[in-house]
Amino acid sequence: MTTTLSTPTGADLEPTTRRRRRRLGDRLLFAYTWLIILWLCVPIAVMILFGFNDTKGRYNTTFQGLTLKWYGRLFEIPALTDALANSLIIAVLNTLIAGTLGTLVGLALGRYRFRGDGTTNLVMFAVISAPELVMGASLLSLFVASGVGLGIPTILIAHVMFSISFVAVVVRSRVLTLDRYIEEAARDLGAGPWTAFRLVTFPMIFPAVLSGGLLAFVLSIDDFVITNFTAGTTQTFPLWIYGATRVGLPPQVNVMGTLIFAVGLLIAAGNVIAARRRPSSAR
Amino acid sequence: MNEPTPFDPVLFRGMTQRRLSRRDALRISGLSAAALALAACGVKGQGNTTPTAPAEDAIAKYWAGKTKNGKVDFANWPLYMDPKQPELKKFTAETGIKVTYQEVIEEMGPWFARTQPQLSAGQSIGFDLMVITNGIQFKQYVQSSLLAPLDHSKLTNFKANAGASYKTSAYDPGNAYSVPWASGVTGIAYDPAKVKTPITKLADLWKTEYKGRVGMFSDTQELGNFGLMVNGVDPAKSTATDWQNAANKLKEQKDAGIVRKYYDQSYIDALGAGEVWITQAWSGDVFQKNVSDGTNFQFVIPEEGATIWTDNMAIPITAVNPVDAITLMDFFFRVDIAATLAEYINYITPVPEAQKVIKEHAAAASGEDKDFLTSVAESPLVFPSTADYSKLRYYVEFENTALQQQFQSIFEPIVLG
Amino acid sequence: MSRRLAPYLLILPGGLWLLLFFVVPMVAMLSLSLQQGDVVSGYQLTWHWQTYVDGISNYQTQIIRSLWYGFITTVLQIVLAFPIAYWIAFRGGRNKSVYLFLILLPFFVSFVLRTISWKFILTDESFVLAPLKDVGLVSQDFHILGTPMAVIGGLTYNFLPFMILPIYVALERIDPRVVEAARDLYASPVQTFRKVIFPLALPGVFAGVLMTFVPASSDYINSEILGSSGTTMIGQVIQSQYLRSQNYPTAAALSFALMAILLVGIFTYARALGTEDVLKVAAR
Amino acid sequence: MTATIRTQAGQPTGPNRSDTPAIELVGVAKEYHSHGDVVAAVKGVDLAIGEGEFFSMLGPSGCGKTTTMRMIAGFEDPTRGSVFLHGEEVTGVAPNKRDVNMVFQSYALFPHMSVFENVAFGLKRKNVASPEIRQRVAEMLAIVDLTGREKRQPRELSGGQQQRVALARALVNRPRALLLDEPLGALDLKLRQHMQVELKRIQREVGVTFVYVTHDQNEALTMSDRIAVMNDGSIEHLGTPREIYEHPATKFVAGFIGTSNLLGGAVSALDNGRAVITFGPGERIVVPLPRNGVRPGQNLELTVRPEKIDITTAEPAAGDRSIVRGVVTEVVYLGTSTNYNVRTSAGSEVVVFDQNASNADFVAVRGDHVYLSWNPQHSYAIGDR
Repeated sequence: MTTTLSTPTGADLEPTTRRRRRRLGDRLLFAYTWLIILWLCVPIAVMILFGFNDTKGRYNTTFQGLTLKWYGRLFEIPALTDALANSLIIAVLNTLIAGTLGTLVGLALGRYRFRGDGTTNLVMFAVISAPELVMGASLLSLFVASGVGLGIPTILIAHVMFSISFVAVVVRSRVLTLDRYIEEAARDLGAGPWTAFRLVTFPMIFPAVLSGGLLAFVLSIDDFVITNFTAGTTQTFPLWIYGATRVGLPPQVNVMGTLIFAVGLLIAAGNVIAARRRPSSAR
Repeated sequence: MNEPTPFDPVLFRGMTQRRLSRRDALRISGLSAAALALAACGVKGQGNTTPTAPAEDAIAKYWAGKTKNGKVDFANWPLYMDPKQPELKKFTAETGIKVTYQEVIEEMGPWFARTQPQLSAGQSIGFDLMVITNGIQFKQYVQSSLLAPLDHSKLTNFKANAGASYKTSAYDPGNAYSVPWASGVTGIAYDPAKVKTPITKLADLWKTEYKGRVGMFSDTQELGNFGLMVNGVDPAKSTATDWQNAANKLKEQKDAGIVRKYYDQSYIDALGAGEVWITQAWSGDVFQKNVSDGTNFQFVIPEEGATIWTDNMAIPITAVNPVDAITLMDFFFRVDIAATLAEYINYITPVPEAQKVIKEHAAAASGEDKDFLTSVAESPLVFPSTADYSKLRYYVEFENTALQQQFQSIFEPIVLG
Repeated sequence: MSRRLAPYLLILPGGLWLLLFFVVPMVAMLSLSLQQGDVVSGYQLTWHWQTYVDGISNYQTQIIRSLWYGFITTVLQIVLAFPIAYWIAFRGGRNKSVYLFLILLPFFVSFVLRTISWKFILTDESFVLAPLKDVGLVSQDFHILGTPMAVIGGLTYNFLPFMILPIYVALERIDPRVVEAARDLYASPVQTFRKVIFPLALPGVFAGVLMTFVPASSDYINSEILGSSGTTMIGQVIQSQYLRSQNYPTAAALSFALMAILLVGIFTYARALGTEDVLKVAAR
Repeated sequence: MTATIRTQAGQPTGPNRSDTPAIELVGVAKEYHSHGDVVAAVKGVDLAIGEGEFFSMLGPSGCGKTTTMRMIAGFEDPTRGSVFLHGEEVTGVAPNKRDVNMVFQSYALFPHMSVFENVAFGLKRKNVASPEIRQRVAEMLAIVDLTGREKRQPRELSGGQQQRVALARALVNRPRALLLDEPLGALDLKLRQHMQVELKRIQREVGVTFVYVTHDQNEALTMSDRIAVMNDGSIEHLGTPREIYEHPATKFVAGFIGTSNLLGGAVSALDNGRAVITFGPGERIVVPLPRNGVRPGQNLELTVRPEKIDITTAEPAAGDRSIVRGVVTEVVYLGTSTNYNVRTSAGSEVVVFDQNASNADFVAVRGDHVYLSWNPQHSYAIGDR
């Protein structure tokens, strides 16, 4: 978005002016980028800050000084702890189930051409782009119609449903970039189909499986809309928070949010560092 | 039984975080008392009892073979018990029954919507005891047979200590499915720091000078009641025409931009954050908010009237531990327990005798605590007097679901507009 | 033999799951939307199409408002996202991944928590607004919370990374030599941008639109937390019809109508673009 | 039914002749279904490849050569026909159970394994004892000149080295036959030429049957004992490189192998087993009669290799030669030779390669009228297939 226009001045003058303007444009863009990043981080900073708030009342709304006590009293609210535990259980199970099923679908879509692959792709696409609200609502319709009670199993069903597509798409795009002859080479060298998959294909798609699984985990632990429809009286972390806002969030929520944030940060930072180190030996 | 250690309430409160704002609390309760002069009279039954009581053998059939399991899951509204749960600790100490207490109910509609599919499917909702308000959903629970019929032979404290009027409610004749937890008044709360002229009437909620600063309830029944009462109609005697007029009145208020938002339990937070200055409110919340946060909000029973409602303990039909649940139910009708509970929540207790105990606590306490407990014992919000009872109205009673749906469809578009 | 069966065997478990819990529920919802009755006495399928007519006419304001908010949000996001995606793609250098990481930072905090945090920041007497009011920069009556601005701001905030990333991916794929070629062929920087860079980034913009417009216009959290009675979106109506009033047929009808509107839009879109491309960009 | 060309099945002309061919295909056909249509990739191929032979399958992309090879390896099952390895039918047997190994065009090295692990992969699958594995891998890496690179990852190797790892990985299993699918396609010209020599050397050393798929005629001509030229799913010509170059069986083969000039016209007379086509004054083409014969008046097409044609400005002595007149349209100097494009009086475009001898000078320049002449023995009538 350098906004230099050709000026009618001498041709030999132009390069310097242009460079200077470009530098200015770049600098503006640079500042803009950081402004947006700052904006994106504001609510997180506030959340973290108020986890250290030495609030006296039940309501954590005004800053009254720094304290670490809420970190010590993290698990003091049993219902919140339970909700977080539920969220973690569901997210882990979802990662395993949706990770497996999604990987299989991704493999099939990436590797084979078959009758119905177009339809499968379309369904994947529909799941990803359908409004969450509608998916949650339709699942509730189904559960109501079939008299299935709501709880952790129904939440899990819903989470796996929308996670499969994401995992499948991630795995599929990796499989598409794979040289399919590599697996054939393994078969050619005496490996049975399963051995070839275990020793060759799976290690190669593993990064995609991992990031698909991570995506499934994140989607699950953060999901509110679909969970809200399928949870019944079961509480998950986002549901509990949403409910608790009506009477004021206890500082423990900020602390938990901060800790989850920190863990996510560490994992992602590790990823970035690993990704940075890799190319040095690759190229 | 009626001899708690004199330090009990002080001790319990000492563990909470309320101490610093005690003084404000005292001031508020005094002001509330002035605003609300209630006649000493029980909660009257409404007469039009619907014959929904279960047959005798249904009760026997339900309770047959049910035994104590040593635990109970209790679902309640926020701010409805001291967070330290002293009463529950006492219960566990005395009976060995462990209680898991969760403040998961925030509004009746959603709570019914969440539990109904599971209950209808015959599955446990994870709770053995829940506190539900009389009203549309209460009726739906009963009509759909989703509540366990109560075995009154297990409710000896209730029989002995509950106020007479609480045994003759219209919504649950003979307490077939529920016993009261607490009653409260839906009135107006406002912030005197922002609203300079004291609020006295429902009509004040329609004043354009408070444009964008008025909060109303998203619960169609609570909202509809105010619309009816501002028009001078008693909700319990209202007709479909009245409903339409009330809706028009409410629409007027909304279209003029007076209403900031239609709130659920979060209204109290919005009041605290200065989002709204005047709002529909539940009596005890305001008191608690003032105590907890040192705010100075006022609660008013408007001249045109306010509604009284009762929250009731009920056992969902699929409860896993119904015997433990009914034991806990009855426990709350012990006078000492009712007293400490009322001391904290400041809603109307169904156990009139509790007043005496609180007075005893007050006598035993000293300084601020003494003042505080005295004010509770004398608060018309906890122990209503007869005087202004004429101002309190009951909810609309629907004869059938069609009428109820009609009521909802009239007021719903206002909330969802 | 087994080679021909392999893809079907691979798809079977996941496909079955999606069939049972995505396709079937949609059918169940369609059916529910045509039923009449209530929770207590149950529902009967009566092919009562009137529910759609009533539902849409009662809540057309909210439907239109939602699409409108979704539209503004999307446009805002394109404008906000393009420069930043451009900067990272062309000037990010070695730090590209760091910038992307920073953009994704908010996602490590729960969506609900982030929105609540905004409510807290923007509340009428917050540490942001109170000083401004004290100084007299804004009137005592001024508020952000409860206005359409707050809701659209929340939507824009929450979905912005979904716009930045696809545009970035598209821009990053542009061969820098193509840009040089354009300059070589006498295009000014502005022309280069308009005639070369922007058109090449369009698939990314399309994918971004897809990933933000749908969730934004069907969202209910932002309006619920940051909005007021004047900003109610169709998502709130549906949610409330399902989870508050248990008016299942109306709720189902509105859900179905909403999805029909959105999906028809998307598929026309995807068709014009090729699903492959959209999915590929979406997958990155 | 699909047309099947008769080949010298079972009569390999390569070295190490033995009674049972190493690989034999009988009536092998492969069809795919696509959007309801049946697409034939291979239309009935009969083929016998002898033990120790260097056999190439040559043809443009899509001609079916790779599919044929994949059917030998077991990655595709023939729709019809049978595949035999050493006289044993293997149709439908999984690739891991066939005693042939393959070198893939993309090498298909396992990116997450070291060179050693790559090469040892097949031996481990056969449960060879690890000391033996180490020894055989070391030997094989010595043969392909990669000793000392065992610990490297494939991505750390150059293209040529990767290629040799792929070769080693296949050969270390001592397969009965090695299938190579355009193995040099990804290398640059210099390296490719080097590797051609290397491959030939390695094949001699290990004595394994090589089946080599390529679209590069030079590669096929220089390395192979025999070549099968494929087009459109069928073998058009099977023979030694020399046979194929000198006597292309079809117009396609003639066009595909080297540069061929296509000329033709109505036969005016038959003369002593030869056909004579006359054009203008002094112009005539004499060509040996095609196998299926021709009658005067019929049209006949023939080819002449560009290097067989003499180009002169003066009219050559008639003698027994074919003579055609034309105008030079393009002259390209190529160092060792000069190429002339000539438009004949009959309107065809003819290419002539003229060796640049010591007295190198351009015979003609653009626009010059020239005479083209050649020995009729060097031209071949083409049967219309």
